[in-house]
Amino acid sequence: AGCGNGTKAPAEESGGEESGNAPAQVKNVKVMLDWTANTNHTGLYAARDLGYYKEEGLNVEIVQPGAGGTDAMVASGQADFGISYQEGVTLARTQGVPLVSIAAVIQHNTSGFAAPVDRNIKKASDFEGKSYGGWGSPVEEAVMKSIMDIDGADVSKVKMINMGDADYFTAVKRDIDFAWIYYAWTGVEAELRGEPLDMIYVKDYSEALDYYTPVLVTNEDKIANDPELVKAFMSATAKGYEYAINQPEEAAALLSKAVPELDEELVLASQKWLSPKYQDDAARWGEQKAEVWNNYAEWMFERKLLDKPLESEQAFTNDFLPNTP
Amino acid sequence: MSRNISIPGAIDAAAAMPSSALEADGITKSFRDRKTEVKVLDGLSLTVQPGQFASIIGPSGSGKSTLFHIIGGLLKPDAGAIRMNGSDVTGQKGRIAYMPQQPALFPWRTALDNVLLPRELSGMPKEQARDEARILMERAGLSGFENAYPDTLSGGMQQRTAFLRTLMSPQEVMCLDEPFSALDALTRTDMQHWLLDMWEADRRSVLMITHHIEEALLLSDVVYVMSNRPAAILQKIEVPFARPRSEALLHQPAFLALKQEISDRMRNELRKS
Amino acid sequence: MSRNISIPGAIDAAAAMPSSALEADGITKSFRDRKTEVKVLDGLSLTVQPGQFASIIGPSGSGKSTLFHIIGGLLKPDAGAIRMNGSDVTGQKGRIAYMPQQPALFPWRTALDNVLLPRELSGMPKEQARDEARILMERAGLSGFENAYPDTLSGGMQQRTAFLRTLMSPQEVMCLDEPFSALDALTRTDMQHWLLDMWEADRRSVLMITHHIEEALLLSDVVYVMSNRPAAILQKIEVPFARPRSEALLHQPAFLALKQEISDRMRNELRKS
Amino acid sequence: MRMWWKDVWPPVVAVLLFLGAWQAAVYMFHIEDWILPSPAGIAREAASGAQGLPGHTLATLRLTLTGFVIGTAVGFIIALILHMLPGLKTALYPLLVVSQNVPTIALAPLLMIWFGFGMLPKIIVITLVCFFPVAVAAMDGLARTDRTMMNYMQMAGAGRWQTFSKLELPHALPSLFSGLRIAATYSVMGAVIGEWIGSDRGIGYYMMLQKSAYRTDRVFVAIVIVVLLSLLMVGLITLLEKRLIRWNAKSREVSR
Amino acid sequence: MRMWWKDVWPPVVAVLLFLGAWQAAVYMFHIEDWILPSPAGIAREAASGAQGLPGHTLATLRLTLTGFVIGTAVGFIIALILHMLPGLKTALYPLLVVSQNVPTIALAPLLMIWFGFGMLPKIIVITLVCFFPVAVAAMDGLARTDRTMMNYMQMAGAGRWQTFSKLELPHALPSLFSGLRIAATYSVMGAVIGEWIGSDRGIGYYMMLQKSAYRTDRVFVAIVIVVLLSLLMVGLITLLEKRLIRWNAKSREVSR
Ligand SMILES: Nc1ncnc2c1ncn2[C@@H]1O[C@H](COP(=O)(O)OP(=O)(O)OP(=O)(O)O)[C@@H](O)[C@H]1O
Ligand SMILES: Nc1ncnc2c1ncn2[C@@H]1O[C@H](COP(=O)(O)OP(=O)(O)OP(=O)(O)O)[C@@H](O)[C@H]1O
Ligand SMILES: [Mg+2]
Ligand SMILES: [Mg+2]
Repeated sequence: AGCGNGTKAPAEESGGEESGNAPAQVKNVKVMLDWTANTNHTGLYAARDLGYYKEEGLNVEIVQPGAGGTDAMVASGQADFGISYQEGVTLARTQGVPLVSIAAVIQHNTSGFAAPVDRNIKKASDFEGKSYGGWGSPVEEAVMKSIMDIDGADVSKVKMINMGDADYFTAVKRDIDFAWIYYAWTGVEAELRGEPLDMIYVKDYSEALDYYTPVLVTNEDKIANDPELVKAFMSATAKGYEYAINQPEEAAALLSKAVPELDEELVLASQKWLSPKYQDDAARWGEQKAEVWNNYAEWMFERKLLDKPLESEQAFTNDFLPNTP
Repeated sequence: MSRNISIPGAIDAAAAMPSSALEADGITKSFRDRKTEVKVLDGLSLTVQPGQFASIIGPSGSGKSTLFHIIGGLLKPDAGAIRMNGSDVTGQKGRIAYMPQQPALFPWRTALDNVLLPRELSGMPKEQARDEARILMERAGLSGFENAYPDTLSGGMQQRTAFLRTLMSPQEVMCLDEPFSALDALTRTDMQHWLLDMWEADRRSVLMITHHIEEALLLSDVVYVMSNRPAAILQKIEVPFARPRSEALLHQPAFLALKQEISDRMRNELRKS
Repeated sequence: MSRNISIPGAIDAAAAMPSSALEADGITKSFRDRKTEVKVLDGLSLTVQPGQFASIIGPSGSGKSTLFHIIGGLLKPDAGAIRMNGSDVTGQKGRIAYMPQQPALFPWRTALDNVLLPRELSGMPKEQARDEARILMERAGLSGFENAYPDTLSGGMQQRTAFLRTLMSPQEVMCLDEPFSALDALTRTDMQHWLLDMWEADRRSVLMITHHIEEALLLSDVVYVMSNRPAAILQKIEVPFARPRSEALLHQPAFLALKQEISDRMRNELRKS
Repeated sequence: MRMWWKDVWPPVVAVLLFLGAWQAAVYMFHIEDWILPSPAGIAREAASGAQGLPGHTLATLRLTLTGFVIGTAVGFIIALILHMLPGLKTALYPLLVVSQNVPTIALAPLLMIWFGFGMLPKIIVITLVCFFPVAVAAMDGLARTDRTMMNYMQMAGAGRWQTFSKLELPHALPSLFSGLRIAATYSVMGAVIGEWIGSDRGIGYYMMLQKSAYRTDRVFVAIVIVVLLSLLMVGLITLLEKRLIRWNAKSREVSR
Repeated sequence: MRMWWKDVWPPVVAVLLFLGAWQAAVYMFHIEDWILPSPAGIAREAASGAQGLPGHTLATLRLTLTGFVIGTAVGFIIALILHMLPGLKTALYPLLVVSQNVPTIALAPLLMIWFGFGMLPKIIVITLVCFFPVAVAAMDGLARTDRTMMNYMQMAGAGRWQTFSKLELPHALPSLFSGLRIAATYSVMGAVIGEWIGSDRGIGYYMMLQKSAYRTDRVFVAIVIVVLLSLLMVGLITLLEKRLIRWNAKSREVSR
């Protein structure tokens, strides 16, 4: 990882190595991803490798997640920031986990149900009689029910199969007809492979399902005790994402360089697809709307996916985004 | 006892000529172990005629047990052959009823089940054998210990159990490696007499290793005296005493003289080395 | 040999009265195993005076080895006590130099290292002991087999190795369980003489189990004849022959008479059961 | 009865102490529920929200038992074959090691493609987990047969199968049980991992769901059930061992 | 030299046959690359796209060795202590079983919260994986000491430690090595799992990345490396065993 070793600090953050001679205080910051590195994270790598963080006096380390441990890590303060998603933050908060979303990485939900074209699934009502490969969460079924209800179809006619660790491409080779994917990664990979798929975005069916995924999170403590740090981090991160928005090809190259194990072709194609989607119709990158949080939380609560309603004003904040309009 | 069970190959060759039940012919054997090589047997030959009782006497470590391992097919001789009834059986296993020097009882079997083992191996019905084994155990003074596990038996009781196991083996030739060494004098005498009785009844051929010169002379038709390592047969003694032989024989001058002769022969042999 | 190593607690009590080196007093012992109970020792008492050579003779399975296990502290008697030099040592281990009936050599140690084991246990320097052990092994006819692993040794060689291991033990009282049973007559005689020589030189107290009445009479000051199970001492025989005793003694009438007497005594005992 | 109690109380006390320490730690260091729930919290949750837990438990138990039986049988048969054919043993040993080093994330898709989403792929996963310790322990045990007994057996003319069944196998039983005990310990986790690669029932499925719902307390309820099942398996094996190896376990009245 | 070759060719031939069958299957059933790449494809990928693989391999190897050494040491010490204190053994055995039944998904967050992002949590994971087979096998081996030798040793007045070091331990060595061989087999997968719970180096990390980039061929390159490392570990243990247990492995010239 890019060790911005330059500056002196009384190392109040964890394990700070001090050297160099620059005047400002350097703070060590850990950001934990939600999954292996991908184009959702380009802005973070750009901000790190273009020196935006250093300009803010931050020494940022980007950490791969443990087996689904990012939220716990951030909530407990082991990592300062992390990547999560709205569903997670919502569930976590109602369980008393002190996570706060501080930016929407992508403005609209790019996920949806995908199927190879030969399965002939063009709309939600086509799900009937088909096999769905998921991870067995009640949320999946609720979402599916919602959109099928709209098309006047019966969700109980969908065969639900838990496919665990298997990925879309493997799953549709056998038994499974459609699965839930993020287009920016899996869909683009399908294009590259020449395996065309039909995509049914969930956001197209219901306002409530146009939730933020992924989001940047931190914990309540950090916000209360070190708002300056959060501010600095967010301003550099926003610059990183703006770079990714404006220069997709360079940004893709940056990511490929930072994580050379990734497939360059996929990174580039995915980046090109995703770059315009980061900010999309919002006034600035990262903006989150209360109604999005409320809508989705209510949707979940109605379907008994939440134990209690979400106090959404505490679940997210736009306060740390730069250049408030 | 199952003395009328025929061993494959045991009869066909017998017709040709009055061949010996067991013949070791020019057996030579060395053990190699990293650098060192120990020559144990050096062209040793002996024969046991059908129905004969033969004994081997020899210094400790001379190669008697090794000879039995070769006869039993466990080890291959470097040179020489083992013949039974005229046919070459070198390296063939399962041709002899064998009693090892160490009891080698199976600790997970009761004494009775240990005695029954050879019957199981030859695939015979176990139930009937069980009664037979009980009778044998009673005769050997082991009644009450049928269900004892070997490690709760005394040394001598283990040895007797191993002896009974050998008696239950169906083969025509018995090879006994110091069968009574752990027994007190009286139990020993008793077992000797019993062995003799059985032998006289069914005339299996017997080859017995013993350190007891009296025992050898009392039981055998012929005694082979083995030399020190590398061992060959030093002397073959035809025992001249008429059968049945009684305890009284032990004190007869001819017996004592023969005993002394063997003793002297061995003493000279041991001195040599 | 390290006969001048003092055992803690061995001296203090000795001052009080001329007490015996080893005393078994009214030892009773039963083995329980699921339903059955075997009473093995029934109030057995014997003593070994300091520097005395005592032997035990008794039927196979009577409880001799069990008695040794009790003396050695491995088993607790149901009743009775073991005393050494007047102090109660019942259940205490490590007070005797013990030779088990089965050699119980450690298969991962060479013969030499097996012999050295007692020295290691008493924490003595190994290097010097090594030379001593080599000399012993040569004397026992085992030279050339120092680096052999036990399972490449013959039965008699293993027994001699176990005997040497006992000689290397520093304790004042030696308990030998059939030390020479696997040896041929001559090697056995040789070992007996050697044992006698050593005993005469350092006068350790010895208690030896044997099935060989001659051996017992030739070596011992006193012979205990054990009864059948449940065992007690049937007879205590003070052996009247002067030392040093020679081979010639074996043919003297007094010797033969005593041998016959013991033999008859045991025969009667065995008949009884 | 007395004896039975004597065997049971030490582990019970140890487990209680362990739970006590855990509870105290949670209390003293103010560890929040969503990081590590307290035993009391877990117990409370287990008592209240049954939520089909018995059903899940049963499914996992059935899977575990099936997989364990098949896995140990495979392990034993492999050990048997490789023991009988020593040439094959040196040849195939590396492949056994290979079988333990294909991670589930690579294996799961393959299993799915080949065997679909039924019981089969899950049973294969448990089998892969269980067979190995059994095979290694059994092979090593079989190879260590006592030499003098083996000599007797061979000179008595015992056939290869007789030697195996009457000498080598009983002699290797204690070692085999070492392997079985290890396999029993792993079997339930094997079933859980099997359920992770695709299932709609079972403790593994339940655990995953609760994990993604941030219900740490329920995740720990699931773990407790896994642990209990696993203890049950190990207990069964230990019982079986005591039954089969009586000659070894007999009280020898040796005072230490 | 000859001997060495004799030991080496059977596994080599077996592995080659295995690879051949695999290649043939891929070819004949037209299995697509991203489901199961052919050995040739994997080799090609390994040869071309080095991409820091040596670095990852080295990181994993270092982690494996450290973890294995610590894990087996812990296992051995646990076996030693529980063997010396049989009361403790019955008490703590269930807790050992518990330690094997806490799934990584529940354990990982806890480990990271308590021990941060360094080597420590990963080493703890390998330790958890490795210590158990060693502890079980060692305990069982220690408990099976030959009775007659034990009797001699006790009557000779050997102390507890002497009995252990001079009798029980050498007697248990073969059994201990069974456990070590199982632990060695698992150690590399343990390291990989350790790397999954959070790392930026190592084969586990590399495998995860390639998996999510749908590069099945590279995932298999990683698996091949894991397998090779694991074979290396097992080979080392086998070598050590041959060294230490010479008295057992001696050629006995027994003709079968
Ligand atoms: N497997 C082996 N490897 C090496 N040497 C061996 C092996 N078996 C036996 N020997 C050697 O062969 C010689 C003869 O051994 P053997 O057991 O045949 O003697 P024996 O005549 O039976 O002696 P004893 O009367 O003491 O039993 C001994 O020197 C022994 O060390
Ligand atoms: N651990 C045990 N459990 C049950 N019974 C035992 C045990 N040890 C010995 N016995 C029994 O105690 C009796 C005496 O055994 P012991 O070994 O003391 O005899 P011994 O006099 O040494 O005989 P031998 O001369 O044959 O060696 C035997 O009947 C034996 O079965
Ligand atoms: Mg012999
Ligand atoms: Mg005895």
